Amino acid sequence: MPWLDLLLGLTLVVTAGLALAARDMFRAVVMFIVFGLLMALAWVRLQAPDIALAEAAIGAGLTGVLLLDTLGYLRRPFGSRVDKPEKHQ
Amino acid sequence: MLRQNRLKIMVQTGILCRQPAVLDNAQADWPRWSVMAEQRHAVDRLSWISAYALRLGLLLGVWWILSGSTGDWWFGLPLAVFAAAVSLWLTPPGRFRLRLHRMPFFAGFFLWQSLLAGWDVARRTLSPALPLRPEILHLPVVLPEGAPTWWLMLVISLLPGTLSVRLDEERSLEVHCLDSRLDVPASVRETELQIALLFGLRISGADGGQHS
Amino acid sequence: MNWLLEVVAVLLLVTLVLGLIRIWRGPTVADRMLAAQLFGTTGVGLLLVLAELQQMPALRDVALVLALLAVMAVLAFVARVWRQDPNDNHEGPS
Amino acid sequence: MILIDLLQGMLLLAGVGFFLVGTLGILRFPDVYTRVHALTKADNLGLGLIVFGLLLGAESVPVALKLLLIWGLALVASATAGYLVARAARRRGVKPWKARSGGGA
Amino acid sequence: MSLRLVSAALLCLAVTVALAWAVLDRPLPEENLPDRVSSAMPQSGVDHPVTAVLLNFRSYDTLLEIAVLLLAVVVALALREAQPDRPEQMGLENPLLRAVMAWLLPLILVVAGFLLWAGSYQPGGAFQAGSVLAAAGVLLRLAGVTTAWLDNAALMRAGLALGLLTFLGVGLLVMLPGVPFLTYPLEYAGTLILVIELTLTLSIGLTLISLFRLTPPYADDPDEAREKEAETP
Amino acid sequence: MSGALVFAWSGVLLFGLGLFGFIAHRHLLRRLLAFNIMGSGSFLVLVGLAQHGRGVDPVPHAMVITGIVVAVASTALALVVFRRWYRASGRTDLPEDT
Repeated sequence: MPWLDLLLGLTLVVTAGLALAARDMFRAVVMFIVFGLLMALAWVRLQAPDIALAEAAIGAGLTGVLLLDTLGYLRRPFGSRVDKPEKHQ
Repeated sequence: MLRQNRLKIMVQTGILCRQPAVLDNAQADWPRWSVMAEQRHAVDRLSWISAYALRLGLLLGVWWILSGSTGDWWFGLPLAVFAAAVSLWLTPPGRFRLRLHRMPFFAGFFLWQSLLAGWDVARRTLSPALPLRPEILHLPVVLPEGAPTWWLMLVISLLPGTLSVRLDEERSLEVHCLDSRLDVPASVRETELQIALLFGLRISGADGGQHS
Repeated sequence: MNWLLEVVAVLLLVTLVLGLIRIWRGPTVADRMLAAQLFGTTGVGLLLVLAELQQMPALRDVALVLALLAVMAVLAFVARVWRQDPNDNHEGPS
Repeated sequence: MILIDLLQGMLLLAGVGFFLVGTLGILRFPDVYTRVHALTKADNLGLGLIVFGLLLGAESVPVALKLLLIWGLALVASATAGYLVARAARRRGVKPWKARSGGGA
Repeated sequence: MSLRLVSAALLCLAVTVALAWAVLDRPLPEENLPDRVSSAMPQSGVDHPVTAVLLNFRSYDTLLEIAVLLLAVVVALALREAQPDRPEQMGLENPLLRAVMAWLLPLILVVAGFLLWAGSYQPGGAFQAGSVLAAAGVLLRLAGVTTAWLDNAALMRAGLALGLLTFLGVGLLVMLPGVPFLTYPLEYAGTLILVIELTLTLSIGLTLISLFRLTPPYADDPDEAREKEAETP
Repeated sequence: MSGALVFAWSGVLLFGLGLFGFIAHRHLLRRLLAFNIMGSGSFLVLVGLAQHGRGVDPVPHAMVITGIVVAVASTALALVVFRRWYRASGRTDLPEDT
């Protein structure tokens, strides 16, 4: 039993770390989407299927779409006022 | 059961039929195929009702599956009625009907082919030389526009070594294949025939003799 | 039978971890997105195995929801991020 | 009974094997298009084998049908996703990878 | 490594260690909540403990959370960038995608309904069903289906407020016989909870959809809009 | 070490990581990610600890479900505000940070 939990917990932390450490914003967002999916699995292992359901719909679905959508918005420069978004770390 | 010399797919689409339109897709390395599409004159009320009934039935089936056959139709029935209405709003009844009794044959074909597909990818991945020779082919689609074409494009992506990339205005399908040494056109053609059968499109040979 | 299901679950998780490499390495944004899609499919498989292992039929509903919404992220990516855009030179390795 | 268990175990392990192969494919294949191949074929077969493995132990008909429904949905999802990505890549002019002369065979 | 980063790292380390110490210490509370919940289950009107907690035992919390959601939408509405739906901005116009969506969306609706209905005896409920419903709306929008019906402001606002109002209304209604706020009579509890959950699902779904919709795909820079107008014949 | 405790510990680590990211990053979108990770960490601690103490406990489950929904709503709201800010100023961070 604990093998699965240990591996899952470790992967969770690593994924979160990668999402925060990624230099490329897109990489960070995809890592975060994956993090949401792993959270759903963690809830499953914690015997909480209710939360897993909510997390599967929201963490792996909606949040990712919202973030990707915002990335698309940032990618599209408008006018000359805009600083390149990627330069600000 | 299916022979290479079966060269025509005749589309028969329902109640109100007009004169058949013959589309030809001739290419040098491609046997002459043609589709006889008998266009339905208009989508009539009967087809709306039958499409609604079909979708409602399928959604009720899904409800039965989901609720574990416990029943409780007082919630599921209104829900399915509503969802089927939404489905009609999204896509009005098309010209083609799935023939449900053909489904087992198609499923058999599909399962066997996807087994081959997985095996093919596994072989290529695990071989140290990575034997890939990708190429993009342009293949004319014989199936009529609408549901059969969508089925073809989705199914092709799951078959050995092929991936549909896009369909252009001349109804030529761009297929990305993993290995140009395979006879991709033949397998796509076979898939088209299977889908034609699934939709109950009548297939006829070059001689005009009809099989079904 | 349970030990087998457990082995299967651990192996599926290992597959997920391997998939992280592709997300990290890229090189194009589409590759990262594909790997995320892979996570969805593997996650569905893992949930189904766990449903059997933990005797929780409700997990099949979780897998169902995951499978239903699996297209969403890729669709958002294709529709909103990776459109044809001459200003966007995010093609190469990053 | 033992025979069914054996079959179930073999199906499950084969499924996991295809998942592993799919991930390896995603790692080893050279460009976006070929990686979509790995995604749509090996992984779907892997999920399919796992579904059929679990099907053998399913307690009732609705449960079995639900498993099949999930597989079907996953198939549609990855075929659609693969098509969308391949199409977007093509429209943006991503060139397919070509085997170097003599290589690949 | 700036001083800022080092001090941030030290601070976070301190917080993490403090949290870790709390995890190591983990005093058990006096009250045994799982036991209390399971002993009160017969009075809840539903068979699934999580739903019972959400909509009966701790319904105050849920009520306030719905109010928070409504507040978020109201703020987002006030801040939105005025931008009409233009087809080329909404999503991907692709016939294959449309065909897939035509089958997928009714299925999603049925699954959302199932989750709502299942909430009374197994995992599921208004929050899950609402988010699946919202996902359906988002998919619709990404697939380029027009969602102009969401622009009907009066209908939209009614839908957004419906959940909270029903919740409050039911809570007040049960006060008539003289019981406290949100204490459902046992014989009606199941029905009342289902009614509340139904409206909550709609409202949560609409809330999340409109939060997505209020973020237009592109900045509506006036110059760019003019350029776009010029491009398209 | 039981499974629940493993996740409680992961939650602690996630909380620390998220907090650090929240302080260290200047890009507002990254801060949002960090904040969400922090939230997930605290949810894990909540459920993991409760479960390690007395087994499956529906009360924290219910709290976390509403928490997740409120978190996504607040993320969406933050994104609306963020876009507004980006449009008004053309930058993705706050001026007082730099």
